[in-house]
Amino acid sequence: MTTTVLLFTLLKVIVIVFVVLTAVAYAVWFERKVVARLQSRWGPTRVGPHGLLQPLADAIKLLTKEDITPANVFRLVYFLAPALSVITALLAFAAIPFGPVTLVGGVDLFQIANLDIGVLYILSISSMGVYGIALAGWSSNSKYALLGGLRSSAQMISYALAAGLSLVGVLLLSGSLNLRDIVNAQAGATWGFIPHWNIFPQLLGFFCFLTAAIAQTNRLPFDLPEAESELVAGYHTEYSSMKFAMFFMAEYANMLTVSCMVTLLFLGGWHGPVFGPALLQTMLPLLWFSLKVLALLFLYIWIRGTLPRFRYDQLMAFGWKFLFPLALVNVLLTSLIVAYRAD
Amino acid sequence: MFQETIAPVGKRTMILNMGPQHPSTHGVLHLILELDGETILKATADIGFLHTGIEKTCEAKTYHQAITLTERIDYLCPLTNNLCYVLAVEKLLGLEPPSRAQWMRVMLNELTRIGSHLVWLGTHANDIGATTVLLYCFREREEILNLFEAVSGQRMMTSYFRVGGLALEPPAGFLKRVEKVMATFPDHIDEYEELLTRNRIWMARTKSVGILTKEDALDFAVSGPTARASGIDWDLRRDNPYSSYDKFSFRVPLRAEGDIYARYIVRMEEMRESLKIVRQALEGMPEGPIQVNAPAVVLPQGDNRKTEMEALIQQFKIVIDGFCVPPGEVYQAVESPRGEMGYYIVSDGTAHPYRVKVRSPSFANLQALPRLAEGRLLSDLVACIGSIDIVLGEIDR
Amino acid sequence: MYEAFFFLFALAAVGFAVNLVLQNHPIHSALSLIGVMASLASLYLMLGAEFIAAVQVIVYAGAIMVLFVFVIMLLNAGEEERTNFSRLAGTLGVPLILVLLASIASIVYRIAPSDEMVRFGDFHGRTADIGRMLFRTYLLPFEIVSILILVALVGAVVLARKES
Amino acid sequence: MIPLSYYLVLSAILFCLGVAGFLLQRNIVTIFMSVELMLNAVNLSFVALSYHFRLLDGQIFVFFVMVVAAAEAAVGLGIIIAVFRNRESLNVDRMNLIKW
Amino acid sequence: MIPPEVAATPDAATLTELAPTSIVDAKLELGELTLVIDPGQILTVCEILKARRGYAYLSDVTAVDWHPSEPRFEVVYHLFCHERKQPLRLKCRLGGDQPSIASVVPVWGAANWCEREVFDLFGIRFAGHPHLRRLLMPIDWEGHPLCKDYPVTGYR
Repeated sequence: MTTTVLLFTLLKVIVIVFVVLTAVAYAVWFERKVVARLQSRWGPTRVGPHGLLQPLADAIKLLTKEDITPANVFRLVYFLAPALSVITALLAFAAIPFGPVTLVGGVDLFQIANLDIGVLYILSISSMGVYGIALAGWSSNSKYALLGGLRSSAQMISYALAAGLSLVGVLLLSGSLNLRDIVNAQAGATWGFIPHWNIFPQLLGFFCFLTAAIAQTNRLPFDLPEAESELVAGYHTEYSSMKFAMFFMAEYANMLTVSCMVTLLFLGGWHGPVFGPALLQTMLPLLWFSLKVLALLFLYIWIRGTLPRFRYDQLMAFGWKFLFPLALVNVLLTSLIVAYRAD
Repeated sequence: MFQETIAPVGKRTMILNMGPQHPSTHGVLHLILELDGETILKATADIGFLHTGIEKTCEAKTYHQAITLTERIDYLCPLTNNLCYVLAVEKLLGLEPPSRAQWMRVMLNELTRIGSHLVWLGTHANDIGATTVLLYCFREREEILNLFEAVSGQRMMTSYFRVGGLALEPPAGFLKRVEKVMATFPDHIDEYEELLTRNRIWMARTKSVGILTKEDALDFAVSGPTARASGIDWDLRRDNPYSSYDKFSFRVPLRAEGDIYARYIVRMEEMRESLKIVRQALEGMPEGPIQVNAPAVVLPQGDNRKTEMEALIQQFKIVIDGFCVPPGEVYQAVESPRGEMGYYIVSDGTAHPYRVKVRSPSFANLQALPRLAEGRLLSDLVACIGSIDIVLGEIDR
Repeated sequence: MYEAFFFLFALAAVGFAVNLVLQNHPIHSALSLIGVMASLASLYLMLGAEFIAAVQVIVYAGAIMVLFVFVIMLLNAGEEERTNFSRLAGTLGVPLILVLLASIASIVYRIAPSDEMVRFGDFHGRTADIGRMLFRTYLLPFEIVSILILVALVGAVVLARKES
Repeated sequence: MIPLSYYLVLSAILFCLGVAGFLLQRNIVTIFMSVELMLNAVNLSFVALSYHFRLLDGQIFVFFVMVVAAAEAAVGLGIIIAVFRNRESLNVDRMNLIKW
Repeated sequence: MIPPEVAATPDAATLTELAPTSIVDAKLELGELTLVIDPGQILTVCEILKARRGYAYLSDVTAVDWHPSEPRFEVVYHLFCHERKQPLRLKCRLGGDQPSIASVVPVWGAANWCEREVFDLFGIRFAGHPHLRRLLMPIDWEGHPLCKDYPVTGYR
């Protein structure tokens, strides 16, 4: 590994982290805007045109707020938890390819690391995300936070299972754990207009994964760990200032990860019509990818604006008694089809 | 009988102080919960954080001044409180306001009911997680508040009803405005119902949750929609008509299940019935004076004060000394959006009420809350609080 | 580079493990164990066992340890008072463990070819191959383990249920 | 470049630390975690030797160990919860009812 | 003692039959029937009214302070019968010295908070109440604010 490659990679990591953090900030803006329009409000309008500078204002506000540490917290864990949340949320982006292989100076521009086990890597990193929440809830010496932490750990374990299982179908179809291979397997189209996206043969898997992923990212209708009307703010009740913002960032980063994952696994990643001059041809896949991610984010927000919240036991029952068997059925069906085709 | 002491039942339980600062206690309700995991073993309500001594204050005011206090008891249905108090005083005085005033009172009361139910629906849905409904409800409530502002100059603390009639003649074109706003309402209610009524999650959260049996409802003196959802067919507007409610035809929604969903359905239907009443009031609004002819009680209207000495003197006398009310006692109940709102007024013959007692529906309804929530999950408690539609100002007075 | 990473993760693993042994509060021990597992996952990666590394994080750190943390939170048991254990164990235990370590190390040195160097990328355990082996050579153990897990599941449910 | 034996020695050290934790700790949850530490140490040997022989069998063994560990954790923690309900303590010295 | 128009009502008739000495005074004003009950028999009267006359619904319990005249306190019960759509007011007159009366919580659960409120604001004790404690005022409050001799100016 040469020094230039190392430097280039480092630079790439920094750029991607910066892009992701900006995307997170604007995901918040996007959510506020979309929810506001769903609810016949305007959303942020005051800071900059269309409130576009709102994320900046929020960041300044959160940074300059007093950082309160309540009495009798479990200090080490209390400080560790938000960092853990944010780190695990950001680590997942290391394996996500944002576009086709575009080599500049021997470095792939649109992906930090092309892992052979990309899918497993992202699943494992996201399974670590529960620690941030569970430990935050437990360490803050608050009953609401404790209940939130307990809820989230049970919820995350339950839904991680369904999420993992629902991906098996896709993996069976593409025969690889490498995200790039999976996306490449979805290139092309039948009759020129039906793309070979996994969502069509894997509709069941898509539904299962999306639902489980929404649950894993603690979003409505599965936002029980932070259900504000019940637990005030759940696991981050006792957090303020930047530590609170870190949980917030982690939540939105996780939303982005999930949207990226769904795009890559089910929606054909960056595939889309490519035309025009060379520069446009390199940029178009990025555009398709971003548009798909944006559409999924919109779906997320749309669901949030529409549905009420589950109750805890209903959530568990839904995960174990409905989603999990459904994912199993999907695995069974897909493997049967794959076996039949192999014959 | 339920014990109210707070001793842990077992060792592995947790006491959770929910409120008085909590997003879903609808004000400053303090609930002391004993939890086993998330299951509520015992719930005890602690009230009084909003106790402002309105009943005591009334004793120092004249009968007219006390009107402004009544609407501060329940800030979601000020006109219902106005009406109840005014009716009680009129009964003591033996006055019967002219029919135009009565019909206006009915119409505004039903608008208040719709407005109050909208706030209930929005906050209740928000508690269960459907945030959008809240915004929709407040959007429509704004229209109703604008109507109140047009008629009385105030959005919430209206003080529009006076002993003997109304404070002012409604502005020109007011009825047209009401008609225009009301014309949009059936669609709006359909919109809420589309979001909630057949929603699987909503049904799962509300059906057979927080069941209040008919017997319990009677025992705790639960009234209003909460009682009607438990099968108690009882509506003061129909069964003990006041202010010419007997001239209107409307249905009283009734459900037997007694769960949160039943209460939800009853209130939704009540909104539609209220719309009907408003429409009838608009169609049949009688012409005529808005105040009874009782110079000793009613402030002189219009230009009289500028041209007639007697009117001016009357004005001064009523404003400064108030009017005397013959000794006696009266209990007047009206159907508020939350249930039986009653005013018990004792007069000793002076210009100040000797004793004013407010029988507030939420006060009684809240007593039933532990019965609804005990043995269920914390999330159900939140739904239960929303479903009995409490207003803490009215509970603590 | 490789050496640096090895020593980084090895030291982290040992440090976390020592912390696990010395901590009083179970939550600290649990966090240390998670640290050990994460370090080990990195070492697996360096040994070319990427599937095992991922499974280590998913199963061990992401599921089993979450269970531990969950139970610690659920019981909310703080630090236990230190009860006196036998003095014999206290005085003899540590030397005996050192003896154990020394004997294992000597065996390792005797049997392991000391000249073999680990080179990153020399050996690469591909997930597909592992899967093929699991379902061909090791099909019977796989099925037995599946049944074991089913039994454990039922057992855990029975154990954790409250007597009504 | 690292000699393979380093991995094996590291595994030995971790195993011994696991044993030490098992013996020194009084908290049943921590003791349980020490057992897991020992299992992990053995897993490291398996993976290292799998590298040595260029065979995947070692990794498959690790896989089985993990599965068994998961089963063990589920049952073990269930027992711990049951014990804690009865005894209100996690100290192993308190669980001496059938000690003679 | 009992006006004839009151004595003709079935409520009063039932009471005079089953608890002959219970009604000490009565009136029918503004269409509202008021029975003044002997404080010692209030529980019996309430049980009779609930069982025999269908007054299953207790709207309200409150009190009026007639300080300085004696008997100083009036405890007022508002009952309601859903079947006949008929309200009824009961009253008990209590002396100003250590006022106390039997609790009607055994008859209607709704009386629980109402009686606590009366105790809180008037200082009337309810014997047999399951949990007689201040309801609206803070627990360490001194005095009973709705009494007419409670100071209305100045600071505590």
